[in-house]
Amino acid sequence: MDWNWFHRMGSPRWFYLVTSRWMPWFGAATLILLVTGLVWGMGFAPEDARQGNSFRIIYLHVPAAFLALAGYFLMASAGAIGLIWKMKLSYMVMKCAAPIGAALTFVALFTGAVWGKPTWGSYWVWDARVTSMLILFFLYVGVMAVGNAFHSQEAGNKASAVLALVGTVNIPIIYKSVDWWFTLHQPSTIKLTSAPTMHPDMFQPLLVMILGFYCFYALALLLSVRVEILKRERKTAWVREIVGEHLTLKDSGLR
Amino acid sequence: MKFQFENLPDFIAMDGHGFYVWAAVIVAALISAWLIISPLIRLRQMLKDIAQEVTIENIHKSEGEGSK
Amino acid sequence: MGSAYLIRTENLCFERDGIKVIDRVNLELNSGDLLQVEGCNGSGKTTLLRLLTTAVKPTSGRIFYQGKKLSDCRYEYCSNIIFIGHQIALKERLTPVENLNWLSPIGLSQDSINRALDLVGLRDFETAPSWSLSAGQKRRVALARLIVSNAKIWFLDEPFTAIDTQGIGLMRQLIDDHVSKGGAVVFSTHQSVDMKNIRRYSLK
Amino acid sequence: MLTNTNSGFFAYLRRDLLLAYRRKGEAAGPVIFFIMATTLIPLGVSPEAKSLEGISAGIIWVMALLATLLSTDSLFASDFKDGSLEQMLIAPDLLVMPVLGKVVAHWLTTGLPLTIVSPVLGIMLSLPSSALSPLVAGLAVGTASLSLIGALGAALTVSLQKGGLLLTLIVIPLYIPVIIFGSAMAQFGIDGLSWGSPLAVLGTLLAMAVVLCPLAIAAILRLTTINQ
Repeated sequence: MDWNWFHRMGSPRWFYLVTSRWMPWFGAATLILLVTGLVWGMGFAPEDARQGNSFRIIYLHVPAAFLALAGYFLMASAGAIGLIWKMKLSYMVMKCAAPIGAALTFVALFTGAVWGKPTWGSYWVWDARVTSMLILFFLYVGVMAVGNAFHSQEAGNKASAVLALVGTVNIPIIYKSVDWWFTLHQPSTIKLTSAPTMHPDMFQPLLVMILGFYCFYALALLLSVRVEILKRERKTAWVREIVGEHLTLKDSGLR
Repeated sequence: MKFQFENLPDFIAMDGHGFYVWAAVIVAALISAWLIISPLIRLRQMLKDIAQEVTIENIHKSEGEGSK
Repeated sequence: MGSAYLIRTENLCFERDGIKVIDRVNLELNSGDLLQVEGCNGSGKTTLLRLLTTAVKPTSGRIFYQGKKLSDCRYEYCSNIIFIGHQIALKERLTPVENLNWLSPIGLSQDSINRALDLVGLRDFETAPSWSLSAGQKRRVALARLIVSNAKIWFLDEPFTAIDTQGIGLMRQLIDDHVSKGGAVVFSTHQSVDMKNIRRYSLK
Repeated sequence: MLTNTNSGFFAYLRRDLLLAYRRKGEAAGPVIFFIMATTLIPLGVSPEAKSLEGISAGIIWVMALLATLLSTDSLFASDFKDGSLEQMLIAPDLLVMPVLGKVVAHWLTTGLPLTIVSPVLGIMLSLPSSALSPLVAGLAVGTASLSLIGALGAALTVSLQKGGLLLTLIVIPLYIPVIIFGSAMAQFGIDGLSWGSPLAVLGTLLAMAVVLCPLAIAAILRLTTINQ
């Protein structure tokens, strides 16, 4: 395995320069995907027989829930890479992934609660998936709190990396025990509709939205990691050079 | 695959469920927008700070040469 | 004992938040050596001692014990060192006897503890809880710990602070005996100390 | 190598038990909190047996969890302050053993007394007698994993002055599987079902915690305390 590209990929400068090139295209692709998915889901997909139009919230709830969970695992693996190979960049990715993941978990929670009102008559129902989502939100908040609790940034990174790993081990346990607990108390009521058993016309926009959300997550993460890189590498020459370029562009009124 | 609603008001009302659907859409849109905008704001602020640092250092350097 | 040094470090570095606290330190220590690590406050004296006692992992560089890499012989190395830091790991609610018993890795006979406490002048404080001792007396319990320990290498962080003149005399004598018997002592202090065949390593 | 009983697991177990014995008042803290907090429920909710019956097992479990949480942050704090944590880090044998010794000592001084007291509280909250033995069995196994997971949070926040709130924030999500299966045991007892299966799940949770938590704690202590 040629380790060279792995360590080269780890250098913040290389990461910053490479991402600068795709940023605009990536942003445009994300926007197109999200808009088409939303319009398609809200306007063109047929309504659900039982739930009527409130079912359309699935086009926001399911992608956000997907990303909330995937984001946690991405954050934990970035932390693990940081711990094992002591890569500063992967710590930065972990640090920026936490708030984005927490925000998406909150979106999933809010849309799940709003969806509960027309379906079950109350905003908060202890449905298995909504409860697990709430616990995931607490895990995110825990990781973020530990990250900023230490005076030295390094200790904070290591501590939150270990906590994220501990969380990853616990997520399947928590999800399974919440599911089991849910069947114990309310076996009859329906869970939020699971995606695959849906009518193709309903399912296609969902796929577009999920893809759109993945691109959106990557975009938001790249943007905040780039800021973190500039903040950490402010003393280096290449950052000074970039700042210089940025200033001359601004002075000449181009930017 | 055709537009499910006759006209715009019907589309907004979504026969009764419109409030919930649009509330979810608006909140999701606001939070997502914030996730993109806040790093951009921080980026501009960061560039300004670094630029300021550079200018301060240059001044010190030039004073250093001047007084040598 | 082979030709290798007791302890040898190879450009040892330690970085905390981008600041190089320890930058490429190379030092050797042989048995019978007395090494004083000097430097102003915050120059990394305590961090260097923590690196040498494996309490903290270095960012880069290696430490060798009798020619072998430390990571290969950690058990043997750690059974042979003793570290007395600023805080002397004294449990306030335990008596000096219990503290000594708990702190030493090998089982201690009752009379060796009594002899040590007698030597440091804490004979009649054996059963008193440690919180009732004065700061100087607590440091003397640390001295007693050195007496009863069979460790070959001593790491002492600021051994001469918060201790009265008689205590300092006792400490110097202990260090001299240990060094003459073939042990090695590394201690950090910012005051200047003159003892026979002392070697100094200054940290910027 | 004969496990010399003076370093590692036994030394720290004996030392911590001795420390707890020296300050008996402090060691009784969690039990007193457990009793007082549980007596609040009939005052807050309703004294009639009929309404208490359904929730009593869950209440006892929640209070036991909070009582354990109360005493976890002092697990490493005193060692960090007086420097004995540093001696633990440079001890020759594995850091996992002293950590395990301390956690077992913590369980003996908090988890066990809570389990012993819980039947008394069960009667106070008019817990059906069929739920008594599953409650005690569940608490005995459950509080052990609560101590282990709590120690994990304590290790993370040991070098912080005001780590208490952060400890709660970190640890409570990880406690959730234990409390779900623990209170389910008593519920199964009340419904007359055999409470063996949730006990088995609690056992696996404990087995995982015993294996994984000390490793994580040792890693955390090495990584974050000294260069905080």
